[in-house]
Amino acid sequence: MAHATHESLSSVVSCPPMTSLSRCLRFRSSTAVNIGLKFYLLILSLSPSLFLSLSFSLSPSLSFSLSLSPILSLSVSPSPSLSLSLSPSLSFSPSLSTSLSLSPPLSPSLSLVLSLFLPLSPLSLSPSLPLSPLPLSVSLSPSLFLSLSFSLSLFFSLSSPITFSLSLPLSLSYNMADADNLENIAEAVKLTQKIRASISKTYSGLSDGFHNSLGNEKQCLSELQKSLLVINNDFNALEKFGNLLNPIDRSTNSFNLSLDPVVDKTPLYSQLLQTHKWTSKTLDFSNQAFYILSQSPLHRSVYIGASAKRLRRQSPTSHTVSANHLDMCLTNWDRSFADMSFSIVRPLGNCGVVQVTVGRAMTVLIILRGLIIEWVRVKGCTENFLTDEGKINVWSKSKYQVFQMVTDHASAAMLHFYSPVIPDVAVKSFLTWLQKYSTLFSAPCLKCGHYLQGGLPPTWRDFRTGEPYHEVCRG
Amino acid sequence: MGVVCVFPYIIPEGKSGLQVVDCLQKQVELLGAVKAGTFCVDCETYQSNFSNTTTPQRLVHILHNSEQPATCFAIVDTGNCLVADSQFDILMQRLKGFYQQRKGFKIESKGQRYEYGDFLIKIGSVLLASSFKGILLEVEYYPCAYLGDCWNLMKELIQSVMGNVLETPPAFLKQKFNSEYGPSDTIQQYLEHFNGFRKAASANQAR
Amino acid sequence: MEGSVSIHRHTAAPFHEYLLQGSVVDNSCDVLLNRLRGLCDNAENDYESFHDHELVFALRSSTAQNNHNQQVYFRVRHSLKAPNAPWHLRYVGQAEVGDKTRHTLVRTYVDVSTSDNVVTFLNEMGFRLDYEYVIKGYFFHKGRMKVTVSKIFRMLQPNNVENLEPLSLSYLVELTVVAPAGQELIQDDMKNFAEQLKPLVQLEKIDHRRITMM
Amino acid sequence: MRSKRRILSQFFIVSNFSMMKIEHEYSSITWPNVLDNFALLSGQLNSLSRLLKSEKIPPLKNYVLLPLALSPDKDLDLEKLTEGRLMIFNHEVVPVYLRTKPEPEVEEKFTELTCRVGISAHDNPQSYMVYSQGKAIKTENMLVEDATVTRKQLNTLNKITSNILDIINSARDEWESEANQKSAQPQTSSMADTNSLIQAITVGKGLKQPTPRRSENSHQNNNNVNSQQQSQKAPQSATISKAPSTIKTNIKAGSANHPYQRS
Repeated sequence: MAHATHESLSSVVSCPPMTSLSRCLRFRSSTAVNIGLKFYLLILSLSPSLFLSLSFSLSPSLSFSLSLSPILSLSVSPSPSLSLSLSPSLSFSPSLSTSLSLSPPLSPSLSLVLSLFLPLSPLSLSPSLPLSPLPLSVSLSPSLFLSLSFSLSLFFSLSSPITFSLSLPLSLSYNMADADNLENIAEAVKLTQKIRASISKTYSGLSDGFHNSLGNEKQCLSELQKSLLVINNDFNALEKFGNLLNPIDRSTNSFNLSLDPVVDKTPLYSQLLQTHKWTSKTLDFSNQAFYILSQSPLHRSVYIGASAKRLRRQSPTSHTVSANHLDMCLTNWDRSFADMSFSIVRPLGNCGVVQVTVGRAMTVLIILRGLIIEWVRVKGCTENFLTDEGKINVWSKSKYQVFQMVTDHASAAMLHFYSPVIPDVAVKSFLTWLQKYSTLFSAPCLKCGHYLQGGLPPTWRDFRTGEPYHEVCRG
Repeated sequence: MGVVCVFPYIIPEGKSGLQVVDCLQKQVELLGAVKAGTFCVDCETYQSNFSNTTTPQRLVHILHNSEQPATCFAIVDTGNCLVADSQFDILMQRLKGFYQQRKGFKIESKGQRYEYGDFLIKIGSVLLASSFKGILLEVEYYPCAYLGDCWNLMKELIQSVMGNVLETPPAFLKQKFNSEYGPSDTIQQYLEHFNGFRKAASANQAR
Repeated sequence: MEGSVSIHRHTAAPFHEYLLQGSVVDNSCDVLLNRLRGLCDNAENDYESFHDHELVFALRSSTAQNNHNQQVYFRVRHSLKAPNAPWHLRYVGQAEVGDKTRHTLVRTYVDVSTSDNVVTFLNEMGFRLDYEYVIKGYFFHKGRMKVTVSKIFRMLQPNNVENLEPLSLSYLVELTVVAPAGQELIQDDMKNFAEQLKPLVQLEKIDHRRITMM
Repeated sequence: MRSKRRILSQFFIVSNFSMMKIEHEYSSITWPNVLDNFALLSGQLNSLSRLLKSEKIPPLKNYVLLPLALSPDKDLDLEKLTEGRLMIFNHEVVPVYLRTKPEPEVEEKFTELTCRVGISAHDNPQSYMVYSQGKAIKTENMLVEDATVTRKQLNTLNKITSNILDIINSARDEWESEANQKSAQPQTSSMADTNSLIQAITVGKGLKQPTPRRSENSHQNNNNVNSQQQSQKAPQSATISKAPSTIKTNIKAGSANHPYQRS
């Protein structure tokens, strides 16, 4: 007997979940949507006497079994736990404890069967089993629905050919677990969307602002708090679901990627190739550039081998001077250069744009990075450095030849006076040199003694002496 | 707007105005200056015709300068110079009952403009009621705003072209040496010279 | 004297100002401002305000040959908010009411911006200050139409623009368009616009001659 | 007739079909499907009602029935037709079966009662009780009940009417107050103010300092202005053709005593 049962069991177990039989007997639970569980349960029990009994569990609350015997019997049990079918009588078992006992004496085979099934689903054994004299149980496990169904044919009770059959093949249970996981994921996605919705609602509420909120600040705050609480709740729920989720096997991901049939839609490989090409090209170019630059003698920084260490220490300080220090320097210069006036604007943070008015002759725009002069532009006093929108315009040239010339000279002087080690002295000497331009229009050239040369006044000032020369007259 | 010096060029004996203008233009071109259009400064004079006990007889000169085409300069004979939109002309027409244009007093200086570096040189022939009266030269140096600073510079240029015409700066300019130069200063220089030409003309007529 | 023909280089035809006037009491001013803000351009911005000092100068002649007492009014206006803005010298002609087909007053209008010495200049020309006031308010524009809602203040002390007293409990509302002569169609636009303000402000063409005689 | 039958049968088929579908296949049925069926149904209903409305089918409305022959004999056909309820079609059953009006006595009583109910609506139910003594108590009670029902209805009707009246009244009040406001609207602008403001800016009425009439002391005034003019000229002649900035200071200097005298 036991052998026979075993045989029937194994036949069921080996049966894939999607046999034609199971497919045609699939039912969709009407309550599945509500409880979030979709399961198909096919319990197929075959007695050795070739009586077929089917038991369908539609939902945890309702299950019925059908046994195909000489007399067809149908049993519906509304209990959450178990169902039994006794042919030909209809039986109800409302609950575990009060399960109907219309049982024949336990056959030895039963215990054997049970012991056989126990290791299969140790968790899913219902506690009702010992109570119920009938060897049948349906149990719910936390994530899967495992059903043990023992169908009893009363016909054979006299001769005690009791057959118990357990259906729920292992493969099916695995699928159910997977489906469960999918359920969870779907739920989690839903919850994520919910969180998104509530967060965006909160933000939109905030972005609407609290117009005319003089009176109802408290209300606004409470609303905000409420929406934050909603977010929090949603998040907690999501977290719960996250814990429930089984980890996805990551090792298979890349494998899947390679199997992606839509190659055109994911031009990953070609992109990777392109990126790689470009990266190597960039590397080549930068190496080249570094090589060329390292050979070039034009350094704005002190690069004398030994002072490399000093450079590292010095250069950061000279271009990252604090705004306060720069302001202090400005007031200092303002005091020391009588006929020059300074004003500073910082359109882009730390970089200061200093406008220097040299006497009545000209205006100079100096861009300072810390205390390093980056850019010099000279214009007339009547010209302005502002664009139409009122922003400072560094790039526009002066309309007048004189100042274009002086700009060139000033740029040269900026490089001449450059010294990263003692930046404030460098700037100061540059300003001292610039100061000499206050006599731009009134001083004659020291060499030729004339004021004009080609329609231009002496635009050159000697770096050391500051004496005026024409462009062509300077030695 | 730079600084401007306006001065008359005395026509040597035996030469016509046209000849002198041609000569000057050649000289300026020789210096390397390039032609840059023409210019015109005109002046009309209105006289008050109401004998109000509170106000003495007044002259109001209305001047236009092609350098400032949308501007109209009005100068009362007390020396007060009003800078206004060109629509001020229409306002003057509204005062027909009080101020009337003096006939035959319209005077203007027109001619060629030259640019030389940052300099602007204008050679204008003065026409009083469409008859030639003399030559007015105008030299402007753009980059500078104070005459005092660049007077020597300008003098050097003027002398290099026209010879020793300006040893000392005109009296009007001298008092402006250390103040910022404005368009109305140019106009006042012109008015001064125009008044000189008018006086000379009336003196000639009287003679 | 062959040059007797005076050729003005700037002989643009004088502009005409089309004008509708009305007033609104102080209490309803905000309502009006809101409505104007909705009706006019740049509704998204706050309306612009102005605070001006207007001096009206008169040139009168009492000459014997001119028996009729001739006089010309020039109005000098300058902003108290922006001292660097140019001063304005305005001539405003006598407003013509015209017939029924005309929806607005029409008067010649010349507005010249000048340097700030215009007061001395006018005095030297023989003009005398007739009266002065401070005008403070808001202006809107819709296309070419300009709407001003302004309060007139009497100056308690001559030449002191701080010590003021409101002239009445109402704001003066003016709808004006300055256009070259002959553009009569703009009057229809103005009339339509005035209709939109109707219950709040009655913008009408008000005969200046009639009310000054009152 | 035939079309009607056809339509009817179609209607029943469709409705049955969709009902069945809804009942049995609610889990798999799609919403568009349901809507399709519903559209079909409503179409059928439409055509059915159109058919019923048309004058072509009077038979559905009324039949004239005339007893052509009475017989005391048992009629087997009739028995079969009526499923055994009526066996003989004789003079006894005809008035009962073919009656369209109640019996005259019943009718009389009915009118009497309705009359009374009409009266009772205005009466006190107690007095009515007294008045209707001796009559069948049951009827009386029913009457009383009817009366109270009528009263109730009447009361509710009265209430509703008065409510509506109130609403209308308040609405009218609102309108009137609005109208009042509208009539008060001209107060947002006042013609007098307009005039005074325009006078002020055009001719300076109310803005000129309270000075004596011009004609009276024009001479004195002129003198005043003259001296003023002179005093003003004095500093100016010194500063003829100076930059505007100096002129500005001139104005300031003159502001100590107002230089722009009114003529």
